[in-house]
This record gives sequence, C-alpha cells and structure tokens, in this order.
Amino acid sequence: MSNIDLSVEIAGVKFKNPVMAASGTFGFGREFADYMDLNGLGAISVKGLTLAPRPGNKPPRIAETPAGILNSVGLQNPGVEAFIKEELPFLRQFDTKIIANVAGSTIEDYCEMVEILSDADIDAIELNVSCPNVKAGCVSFGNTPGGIAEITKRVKPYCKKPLIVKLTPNVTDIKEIAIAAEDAGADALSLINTILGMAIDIHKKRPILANNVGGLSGPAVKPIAVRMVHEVSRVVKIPLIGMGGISNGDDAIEFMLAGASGVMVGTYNFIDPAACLEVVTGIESYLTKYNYSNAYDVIGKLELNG
Amino acid sequence: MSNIDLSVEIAGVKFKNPVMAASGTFGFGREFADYMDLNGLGAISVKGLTLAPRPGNKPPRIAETPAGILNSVGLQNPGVEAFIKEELPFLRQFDTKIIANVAGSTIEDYCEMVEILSDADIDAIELNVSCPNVKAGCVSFGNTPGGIAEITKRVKPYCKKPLIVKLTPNVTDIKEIAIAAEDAGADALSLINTILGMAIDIHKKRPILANNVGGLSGPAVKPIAVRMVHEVSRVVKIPLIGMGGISNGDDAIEFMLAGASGVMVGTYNFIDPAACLEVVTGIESYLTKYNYSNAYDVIGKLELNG
Amino acid sequence: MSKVLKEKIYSIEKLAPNIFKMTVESEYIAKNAVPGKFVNVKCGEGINALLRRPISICSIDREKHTFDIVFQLKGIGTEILSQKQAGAEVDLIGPLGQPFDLSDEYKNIAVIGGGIGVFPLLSLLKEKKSVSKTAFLGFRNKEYIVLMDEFKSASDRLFISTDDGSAGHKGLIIDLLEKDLLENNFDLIYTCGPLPMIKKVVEIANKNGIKCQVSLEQRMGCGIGACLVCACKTKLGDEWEYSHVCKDGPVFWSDEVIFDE
Amino acid sequence: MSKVLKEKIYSIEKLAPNIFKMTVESEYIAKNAVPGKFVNVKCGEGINALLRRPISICSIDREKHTFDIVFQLKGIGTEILSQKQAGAEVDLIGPLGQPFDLSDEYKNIAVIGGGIGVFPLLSLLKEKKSVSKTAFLGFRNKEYIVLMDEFKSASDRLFISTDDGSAGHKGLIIDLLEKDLLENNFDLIYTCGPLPMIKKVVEIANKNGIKCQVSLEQRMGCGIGACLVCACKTKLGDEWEYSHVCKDGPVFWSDEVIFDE
Ligand SMILES: Cc1cc2nc3c(=O)[nH]c(=O)nc-3n(C[C@H](O)[C@H](O)[C@H](O)COP(=O)(O)OP(=O)(O)OC[C@H]3O[C@@H](n4cnc5c(N)ncnc54)[C@H](O)[C@@H]3O)c2cc1C
Ligand SMILES: Cc1cc2nc3c(=O)[nH]c(=O)nc-3n(C[C@H](O)[C@H](O)[C@H](O)COP(=O)(O)OP(=O)(O)OC[C@H]3O[C@@H](n4cnc5c(N)ncnc54)[C@H](O)[C@@H]3O)c2cc1C
Ligand SMILES: Cc1cc2nc3c(=O)[nH]c(=O)nc-3n(C[C@H](O)[C@H](O)[C@H](O)COP(=O)(O)O)c2cc1C
Ligand SMILES: Cc1cc2nc3c(=O)[nH]c(=O)nc-3n(C[C@H](O)[C@H](O)[C@H](O)COP(=O)(O)O)c2cc1C
Ligand code: FES
Ligand code: FES
Repeated sequence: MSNIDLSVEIAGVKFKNPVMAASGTFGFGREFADYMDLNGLGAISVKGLTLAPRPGNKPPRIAETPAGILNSVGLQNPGVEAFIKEELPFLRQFDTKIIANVAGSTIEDYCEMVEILSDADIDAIELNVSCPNVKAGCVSFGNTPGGIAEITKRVKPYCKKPLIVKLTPNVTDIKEIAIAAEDAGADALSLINTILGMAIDIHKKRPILANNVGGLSGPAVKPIAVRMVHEVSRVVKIPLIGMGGISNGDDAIEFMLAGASGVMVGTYNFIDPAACLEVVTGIESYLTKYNYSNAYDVIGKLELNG
Repeated sequence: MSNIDLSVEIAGVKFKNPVMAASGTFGFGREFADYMDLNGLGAISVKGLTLAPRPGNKPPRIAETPAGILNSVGLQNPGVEAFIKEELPFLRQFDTKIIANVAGSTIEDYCEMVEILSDADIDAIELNVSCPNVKAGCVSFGNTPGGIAEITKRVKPYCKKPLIVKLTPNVTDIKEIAIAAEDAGADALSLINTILGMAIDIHKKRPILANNVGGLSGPAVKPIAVRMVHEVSRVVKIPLIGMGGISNGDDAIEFMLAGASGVMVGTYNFIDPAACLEVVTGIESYLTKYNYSNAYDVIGKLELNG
Repeated sequence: MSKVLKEKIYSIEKLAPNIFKMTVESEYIAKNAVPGKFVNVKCGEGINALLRRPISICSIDREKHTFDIVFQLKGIGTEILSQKQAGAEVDLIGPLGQPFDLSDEYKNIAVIGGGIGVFPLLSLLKEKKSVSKTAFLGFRNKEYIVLMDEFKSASDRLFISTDDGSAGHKGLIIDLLEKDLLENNFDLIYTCGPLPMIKKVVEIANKNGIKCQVSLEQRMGCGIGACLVCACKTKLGDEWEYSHVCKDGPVFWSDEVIFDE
Repeated sequence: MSKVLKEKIYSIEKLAPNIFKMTVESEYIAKNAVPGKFVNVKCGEGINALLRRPISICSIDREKHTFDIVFQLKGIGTEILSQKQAGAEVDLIGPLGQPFDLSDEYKNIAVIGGGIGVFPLLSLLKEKKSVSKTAFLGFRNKEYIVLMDEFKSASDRLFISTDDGSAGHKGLIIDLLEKDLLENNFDLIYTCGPLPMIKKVVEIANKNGIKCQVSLEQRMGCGIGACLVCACKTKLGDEWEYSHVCKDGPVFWSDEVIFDE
C-alpha cells in the first residue's frame, strides 16, 4: 500500500491524509495519545475555543439515541490564551496539522480570537458559527446567508491563517449558506455540525440533558451529512471537509465521493479511541482494492443516477 | 388496564387511542390485516394520494442507513378516485379513523383533491406539503412560512373535513412554519416527515437510490422529531400528531410528553407488522405503571430542566 | 397467509467461502411454503441491521417440519445471520411472495441459476412432479459447488459451469443452455441469479419460443406489499406499471417484466 | 495507562433479580487495576448501544488474572451485557479513573454503600491493608443481599439494612452509620451509591469531622477525559469549576465536590 498518496490540499494546507479529529470530540489530543500515534492523523481540530474560559453547561451533557448521541457540553474550554500556552506546545510535538476551532457570542469575539490565533503556531482556523448548545451564542450567525456572510467577511481581515467555516445542518437550504460563506472569503468549508435534538426521560418526565436540547451526532446523521456535502460540493469551488457519523474507511469514502477533500471523525472517537487511524487504514484499503494511487481518484467522483 | 381512557381528540375527531399508522408505510391497510386487528388502531393515514395515478420513482427506492432508512418511493399511488372506489370500502370495515394523505404539484391539485375527499367517507385530510421524493412537487410549499400559509389558506375553503398539515423537518425554524400553518387555518399539525438524505454505494460510486436522494426515517431521526414536536407545541394551540422513529410505547410516550396528542408509527411497521398495536400496549402499560387514567395525563406534561 | 414467526435454528453450516446453509424448524413454513417463496429475516436485534432481509426458501422438509435457506455474506445483515448458532431463535416473516408455477402442463423443464441464485431452484426441482428436469448451474469456482447430491437426485440432467473452469464448463452457464437447446427443447425455463444472466436467459427463451419464469431481487422495506419500494417494471397493456417484487413476485413470467432499467 | 482490550469472559452469573456478576480474564486489568477504578464496556455490536458503559471494578484476582464487575440491568447496554456467555469476548477500556485513597494514614475506615454502589467497595475492603474496616451496606430487600461471604471476610464489622426489613435493619443504611458514630469514630469514610445517600453521608462525615471519599456517577461519552460531558462541580478556591467524573473521578474527596446541582 506504500505507493498510495493519501495527501490532500485544503485551503493551501497540505494534509498527510484526509482524516482529521473533529472539534470537541478529541479534547486537545492528550487523552488519545495513549491509544494511538497522533502522527498518523491528517489533522486535529481542537475543542471549540472561546475568548474567555467557559465552564460549560450543567450535566447531564450527553444522551444516547438510536445510533447517535446528543451532547450539550456548552463549549467548556480554557479560553484561547490558555490553549496557546498550555495545550498547543503538546500538540506541536506531533507531525500533524492543528486546526483551531473558535466560537463566540459576538462578531468582535470572533475577530479578536482569530487575530490572536493568527499569530499562534496553528495551521488553520475553523469558525464554529453553529454551535447549538449555548444560549446566547453563535447559532444565529450560521443559519442565514446574511449571517454567515457577515461574520466571514468581518473575520477575514484579521485572519492570517486559512479560514475554514463550519456549517450547521439546521437550515432549510445549506447550499445558499455555503455560497454565502464562499463569497465572503472562506477558504474551505467543514460540515456538518450537530443537529438539534431532544431525548426525554419518560420516568422523570424531563429531558435527559440538563440543557433540555443538544446536538445530534454519530452514525444516525450520516445520510443527512452525506447529502449536504454532496449538495454543497455542487455549488462551491472551495474544498470541503465532511463529517457526520463516520466510523470507518467506507463511511469516509462516501463523504469523499460526495465531494469532501477531508473528513473528520467525531463521535466514533468515543467508541474507539483509535478510530481515526482505522479510518485512515480503511481509506487506504479501499484505494488499494480499486487500484487507485491517490486520494483525488475518489474525491468528488460520485456519479449520479440518471 | 381496562379503566384507562386512551382516547384523544384531535381537530374535532375522537380517536380511540393516540396510535396511528403513518402515511406511506401502511399502504391502504390491507397487507397489515393479516398480522393484526386493524380495529386496534387509532387511525390509519393512507399512502399519499395524488389527483392522477402516479407510477413513482425508479428502483432502488430504499437504502438502509444506521438505525434508519432512506426512501424515494415518489408517491406511487392509484390516484384519489381509485382510492375512494377501491380502497376506502375495505378500510371502512374497521372501527378506526381514516386519514387521507394528499400531495400535489400545484395548489390547484391540492384544492381539487381536498374537494373530492371532502365528500368521501374519511375522517380527516392530511396535507403532505413536504414530500422530498418528487422532483417538481410539494417540497416548495412546506419550507417557508409564506408557502405553507398560502397552500393552507387556499385549500381550507374546499375542505369540509378536519385539516391536518404535515410539516417537513428540512427547515431552519419549524416554529415559524407551524405558526403560519395554524394561522392559515390548519386544525392540527403532524410532524415530522422525512429528512433529506443520501447513501452511496462506494463500490459503484453512485447513490444507492435511483433517485439519488431520499427521505430519512426510522429510529435515527427520533431525537430530531421529538425536539421539533416540543418546539412546535410551545408555539401553537392546535393539537399535534408526532412521529419519527417510534418503535414502541416508550418512544410514543416521549412524543406525547413533548406535546403530541397523537403519534404515528412509520418505518417500524416494516420491521414488525404489528408494531402499531405494540405501541398501543406500551402506552397502556406506562399509564398503568404510573397510575394514570387518561392519555391526557401525559400529553404535553414534559417539565423542562431549569 | 404469512406470519411473523420466532423459530428455532436447527442447524447452521458453512457450505463454501461466504455461503451458509441454515435449517430452521418451522411447522408453519414447512406446511405453507412452496418453491419460489421467501422469508424476510430480522438478522440483528433492534436497530442493528434495521430492516428485514429477504432470503429464498431453498428446500422444505415437510415431514421433519424444517426448511433451509442458503445465503451469501454480503453486508451486516447476512454477517449477523451467519453468526447465529443452532438452538437460537430466528425472527422471520413467511412464507412470502408468488412462487414458481409448478403446474403439470409443463413437462420438460429446465432451471438455470447463477451464484446464490441456484439455491431457490433446488426446492423447485425437488417439488416439481415427475417430468424431465434439466438443471444448469453456474458457479464462481469449484469451491462454490455445493449441495450437488441434492441437485443430482432432484434433476434428470445436470450441467455445471465455473467462471474459472475449476469444475465443469469454463465460462458462462448460458453457453451450456444455448448448446443444449440445439438438441433439446423445454416447455418452461425457470431462472434465478444475477440480472445480466436473467436477461440473457429471457432473450434465449424468447428466441426459442420457450416460456420462462424469472425470480427477481429488489431492495425491500416491508416485504409484504405495503411500502411500495421494491418496484419492478411490468407490462400493462401497451403501457407499463410498477409491480412489486415482494408481492407480485419474486417470481414473474418473463413476458410480464420490462427489463429496461 | 488504560488500554482498549478484548478480553475473554470467564464466567457470568445472576446474583439477584437484575444483578449480574461477570468475571473477565485480563492480565492487564488484573495487574493495573486498583479499587475505585472502572472499565468502559462496549456492550452491543456497532451502533447497538453505541456508547460504552462505565462499570466499576468490583474485585480483582491478581493471581488468576481476572477481575469482576457487578452490574444491574438498567437499559439496553446492561441487558446486552447480561446475555453474553462465558467464553465470549468483551470489548472494554480500562482501568480508568482516579481510585480510592488507600494510603496507610487512614487506619480506622468505614465504607457505606447503597444498592449497586456496594460492589465497588468490595475491592476496596479487600485491598485496604490491615486496619479496622467497618462496612455499612444497604439493599432493597433480602434478595439483593449477595456476595456476603466476601464482604464478611473483607471487613471487621458488617452492618446491613434493607428498605423493607426483610434482612438486617429496616430502613436507611445511613441510620446505622449515624448510630454507630455515637460510639465509634472513623478516620475515613468511603461511599458509593445513590446521590441522596452520598449527600447524606457527606453531611454526616462533615458533622463528625471525618474525611470522606465519594464515588460519583455521571453519563459519559469517551470515558477518557476528552469529550468533557461527564461534568461535576468542584471547588476552585472560592469559585467552582467543572471537573470530570471519568478522569478526575469517579472518586473525589467529599470536600472537593459541590453538590448543588
Ligand atoms: C426475493 C429475494 C430473495 C433472495 N434470496 C436470497 C437467498 O436465497 N440467498 C441470498 O444469499 N440472498 C438472497 N437475496 C439477497 C439478500 O436479500 C441480500 O443479499 C441481503 O439482503 C443482503 O443483506 P446484508 O445486510 O448482508 O447486505 P447489506 O448490503 O448490508 O444490506 C443493506 C440493505 O440492502 C438490501 N440488499 C442488499 N443487497 C440486496 C439484494 N441483492 N436484494 C435485495 N436487497 C438487498 C438489504 O436487504 C438491506 O436492506 C434475496 C433477495 C430477494 C429480494
Ligand atoms: C464511574 C461509574 C461506575 C459505575 N459502576 C457501575 C457498576 O459497578 N455497576 C452498575 O450496575 N452500574 C454502574 N454504573 C452505572 C452504569 O454505567 C449504568 O447503569 C449503565 O451505563 C446503564 O446502561 P444501560 O444501557 O443499561 O442503560 P440506559 O439507560 O439504556 O443507558 C443509556 C445511556 O445512559 C448512560 N447511563 C444511564 N445510567 C447511567 C448512570 N447511572 N451512570 C452513568 N451513565 C448512565 C449509559 O451509559 C448510556 O450512555 C457506573 C457508572 C459510572 C459513571
Ligand atoms: C461532545 C461533542 C462536542 C462537540 N464540540 C464541538 C465544538 O466545540 N466545536 C465544533 O465546531 N463542533 C463540535 N462538535 C461537533 C463535531 O465536531 C462534529 O461536527 C459532529 O459531532 C458530527 O460528527 P460525528 O457524527 O462524527 O460526531 C462536538 C460534537 C460532540 C459529540
Ligand atoms: C416508504 C415510506 C413512504 C412514505 N410515504 C409518505 C407519503 O406518501 N406521505 C407522507 O406524508 N409521508 C410519507 N412518509 C413519511 C412517514 O409518513 C413519516 O412521516 C416518516 O417516515 C417518519 O416516521 P417513521 O420514522 O416512524 O417512519 C413515508 C415514509 C416511508 C418510510
Ligand atoms: S417491500 Fe414493501 S412493497 Fe415490497
Ligand atoms: S466521558 Fe468524556 S470527559 Fe468524561
């Protein structure tokens, strides 16, 4: 399998392979180093950062649903400065790209964070404009073309790193949101973030999550995510990073065929802490089986039925 | 369990229990009569009807996804007249309510069908304004407040039966759609229809469905559906019929707590052709366990976490 | 009538790489099944492999009250099914669908099957009343040639092909049928297997003026005719309509079906 | 360090209605586990019961290279787990979390457990070096009182209560602790069980100036400290922060935790 070139280029950054850890599911990488060689990853998108540290939501913050989970972590994180000082040096020991995932409650927050991170040793910035788990927050930016255009445009001048805008699936037409982000200067798009959901404890007659609602992720959402990646890939020129329910190489190939240059693994890291590497191996086996030599032999190569 | 009153009233119709078969998953009831006593059902919502007969989409029309299915039947049906002549008499043998589910490509289609059905021996009409599986079609009506208001308002004068409007989940804000339908004269709302999705055959490098995309249903969508029922129940006064992934009594109770007066069972009819009755039994056991005497002891009784 | 049944697995056996035979104890199926019908099996628990999987009935032992299915590992459903043990329960609905026409007017019959499609033809051969029965069976290679004793004793003449020539004729089983037709004729050809093979058989049958029954596959939802997903194009006068494999099939007369999709 | 392990089930036994003991062969866990740690078990295959389930280690046999877990049927995960057979494989990550403090400075210790929470205390009692050990164990009723030989031989004094009085004291196990405290004192109380009980124990410990360790539960995602879902409020100077049960716990000093949610 050695002569297969798994590398992909997204927003000017060369990733050694298309597989990345999804933000919020991988912490700052430390915990997973026990279970796998982090050098094997294309990239790590770190836990969503905010300007100031955030305690996050009350527990319970997770509920299992059929083939999925709801989470409402509420962006617990140490803040962007602490990340740079205390987490980034650890991450930088590994030969993998680091994506800083940022969220804010005002556009000014985003601009300030992006400015700070532009001077840090990271490879790209991912704007989380769609986190469904914080009350006053980033939800509103991500679900209208106007909102996403504005935040992207305003942030862009502060951004000296490649800018990835992460899209929410909680919209009527993700195509128009994607186009708006592209037009406003996004260098790449990642999708999908979680889908708003609720699970009820019928014995307590209350939602399981203390926050009442949370974001759905995991295998359950895969067909929705694949559809959205496919739709978006037909209307934008910038590269896409696809995610939503990926648990193995075959799932990743679905996203790549649908048009994703990169893929992220989220929830499945919880089930198998070495899941990301299994996805890499799975992609490699698929390419080998079909005698492809290059990730680009698959990316966007879906043929539609007539 | 005999002194539990399972009956519910929705849009002026009294259903013997809250459990109904969801449109498109139950045909016209015939096939299920072998597996259960149809008299045990609260209602049957028949396969979506169109004015003229429709052949439906090319196969494959179904793909399995994690805890769900994608379908793209494309409204294969014999047309509204044939339904009334050939199917309704069979259905009317049973002591259960019959809901006619209708879809069209123009508002005029809807009006004409509703007029025809108003003179037929059915109990309610369910407007499918959100079927994702037909190219030129009803999608567009259901995903904007303006669209749903217009179709509801235009159809209403022709409708001598209680009018249930079925909502699509493929929207940014289902609350505003629900409010628009209520304001325009809907007597009840049913939700959710299927979520647009895609599954790819990575060996053929093509979507599994001949139609490329299809509607996701089954357990996977349950948390999304419960969330939407909850959201809508807080903003409208008309009763709701909840569905999406219900497979047993406990699932049904989740929807009822979230605010649904009735529940529909769809995909699970395929796995267990007696699923609807098992849901009835499950609801009954739950009510018994907690010493409730009435379905309304549960409906809308969710308490939110603070 | 078909029923939802929880039956006991009498035995399970690996016949060939990826091919398993499962014998199920079921008075109901053994009594009511006829060749060509299928069962719809819940392979996984709950949400795991959510939909039932359709599997044809391969043979029926009406005395012992058992029936066999033979299935190939394809994805998650058949994988889970293959791991079940004798003594365990299997949840199935059956018998379902329209069977082969076994009426006496067809005396000289042939069956032609490819791959996993050979197995539903076994019960047909066994149950078709004494006539002249010729079987054409195509396999990938020698390893996949199984249940030969049963096929032999159920047929009068038996032809075998393999893709790689490791046993029987090297090449397509169609070749053997065409060759045989130069000297023999049949009243009815029954066929089951990959669609390209089926199409070819229908073409040959048409050319030779022989009636033909085909057993088709399509992805299913309910298996009982309600969800309308398992569509297949059939003739309706000069027009066409979508019939449904689970209810109107899986066995169709070849001249009913339109193979243009 | 913890590892993803596929280990063999040595035995599984139903101890009481809804309560099962599973003995697992694992050199790694037997070597590395200490009382208070847990394993995170993948109960179902694939998407079935998607998340791993955290289960405390109940006892460790360092010679035989086995460890026990005792679990209660609650939902789908524990249900699937209970159906596994001896000889089968179980997929788990462990040992995880912060253990009980077993240091020698605490001579006279008590454990107080309720329901399923009694079992993690067994390995503590067994492994705590020779001191005075008192166990207070509360059960629903007589049927649930199990592993008593082991608890007896691991403790110096053993008190039992049941909700219905079918064995031991009728009422809360807390009552027995409070009564005993009138005459005895402890250096450290360890507790595990329902949250209301834990809170009460902490209150009593505080009132009596006794140190206390609590083993907490919270719904988990990863079990390894990465996803931050298993939050629990802990003190941070005059303020508070969210710590995480899987990584900073499940065992905490009672004075670290804020029980106001
Ligand atoms: C009437 C009928 C009779 C059949 N008889 C047999 C038999 O005797 N032996 C045998 O090995 N196979 C038979 N098949 C095919 C068998 O149903 C599929 O191989 C099986 O469903 C694959 O399931 P899976 O979970 O292993 O594969 P997956 O690919 O994981 O299945 C995913 C989904 O696609 C469906 N699917 C995949 N392939 C097929 C197919 N070829 N036909 C219909 N649905 C499919 C599955 O049912 C499931 O819903 C028959 C199919 C039909 C329609
Ligand atoms: C550190 C720790 C140690 C534990 N030790 C034991 C033990 O030794 N014996 C035992 O019987 N139980 C123990 N539990 C509780 C056990 O994890 C749950 O009972 C179990 O996860 C329920 O799973 P289920 O699928 O049967 O129930 P379901 O209700 O179907 O589970 C649904 C989801 O909720 C989670 N969940 C439900 N209840 C709990 C709970 N009480 N704590 C954490 N997550 C929960 C499940 O993990 C799962 O993700 C422990 C919990 C923790 C956190
Ligand atoms: C526990 C949890 C926390 C998450 N936190 C973040 C976050 O901080 N920022 C973000 O952009 N996405 C966050 N996500 C979303 C994931 O990055 C990803 O978009 C989503 O989970 C879909 O992928 P999956 O199905 O593989 O999990 C989080 C997801 C989970 C499950
Ligand atoms: C095969 C299939 C066909 C359907 N056809 C219709 C239809 O004709 N009209 C309609 O309003 N909804 C239709 N639906 C949607 C269901 O009525 C229901 O809204 C949806 O499946 C969610 O419920 P479930 O998860 O229980 O299946 C169809 C669903 C399936 C699976
Ligand atoms: S599978 Fe439902 S109609 Fe055939
Ligand atoms: S479960 Fe993920 S941090 Fe504790």
